[in-house]
Amino acid sequence: MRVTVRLFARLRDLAGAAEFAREVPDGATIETVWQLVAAEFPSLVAYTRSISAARNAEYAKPSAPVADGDEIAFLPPVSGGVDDHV
Amino acid sequence: MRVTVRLFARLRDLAGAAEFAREVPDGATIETVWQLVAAEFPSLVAYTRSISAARNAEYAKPSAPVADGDEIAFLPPVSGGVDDHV
Amino acid sequence: MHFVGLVRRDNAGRRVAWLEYEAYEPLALGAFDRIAREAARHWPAAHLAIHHRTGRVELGEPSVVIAAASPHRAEAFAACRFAIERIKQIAPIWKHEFFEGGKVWIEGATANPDDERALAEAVRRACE
Amino acid sequence: MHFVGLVRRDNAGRRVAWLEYEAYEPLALGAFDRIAREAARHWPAAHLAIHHRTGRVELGEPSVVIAAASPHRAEAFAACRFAIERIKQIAPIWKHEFFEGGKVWIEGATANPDDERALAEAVRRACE
Repeated sequence: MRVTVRLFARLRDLAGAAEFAREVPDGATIETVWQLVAAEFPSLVAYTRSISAARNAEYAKPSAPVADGDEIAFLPPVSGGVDDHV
Repeated sequence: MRVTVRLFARLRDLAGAAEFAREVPDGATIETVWQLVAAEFPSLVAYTRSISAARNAEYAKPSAPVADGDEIAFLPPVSGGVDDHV
Repeated sequence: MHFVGLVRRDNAGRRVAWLEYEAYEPLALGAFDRIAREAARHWPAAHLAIHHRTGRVELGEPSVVIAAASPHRAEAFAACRFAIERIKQIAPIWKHEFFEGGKVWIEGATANPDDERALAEAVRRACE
Repeated sequence: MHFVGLVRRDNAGRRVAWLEYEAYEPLALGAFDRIAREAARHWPAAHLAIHHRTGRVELGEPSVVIAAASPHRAEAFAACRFAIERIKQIAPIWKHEFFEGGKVWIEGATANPDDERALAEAVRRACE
């Protein structure tokens, strides 16, 4: 099956790609997709423990299954809001 | 000596006067002035324990001396700001 | 950040028609300065601006506005909350409530800027 | 009440030139809804509105605005403070800082809306 992968912020800069489609095996989970992406873009490996993921624009756990046509997003640690001086 | 007395909010309504000049004895304090005012307007007596006072637009204690020409204000309990539901 | 206090329709079971605020203006402005200085002792980076309406204020209109600016959000929140608590304690401003069938002066705290317990309570509510 | 976060000139010893915020927009809007629902569980009378800029934001401009309305000021303050803490925890928004001589992505928390400890910390900071 085929999913759309989206990368944000520094993940996108490191990979040099914001969005691309990839073939993933049946039974794949979010984690499977990440492993495929990290294998293709080794500079992302360091983020394995700090990313969040979303499936079709909802937060999803690594163990969540993915389906054909899903949009799977990987998110580096977030920094919205105001400066973190306190 | 002569001072100007000012009354606010419900004190003014009860006395029916916002501002008036009165003769007070030498050595008078804020408290002396209040006693004269309360004697003149007995409906104010109930406020004796809950008023605040100011001398020339600065908060002043009952024991503060007053001088000729002073503006002495008596203030019922305040209620500015927002409603006190919390 | 800003705090805006709006006039409410319901108070103590009465349906409010409008309010009239009265102030002893020079003393009120002095009290606002005092509150800003007190806040600066606790939250030195925070700057406060305080404005209070006088005269008739309609339902839903703002009666009081406080602006607090600080590089650190915790200080802005604390200084702003402190200011509204302290205004209620020591600002010589009185609310005359007009409701269906009558009117009443709302009386809260006896203003005493030297009351250390009241000051401490305002600091506590400000959530340092 | 309103909280407005402004872009600061100084951050971590760097002189900031401007910021660029990037968001995963549908997920960010979902996170704002979630934050409002979480706040409603703790402070039912408070209503929240949250807005965050994306793209380039200049020094001194607002990056985030939160409005909290409540009949009780304590709830408005708490819900507003909760919202800013929670935005920093779970909103999929990233700050790209451009400074003299370079640029850097600011990375804070790993977003995990199910992290109960983070949620509890945001509630604690909100000063009930």
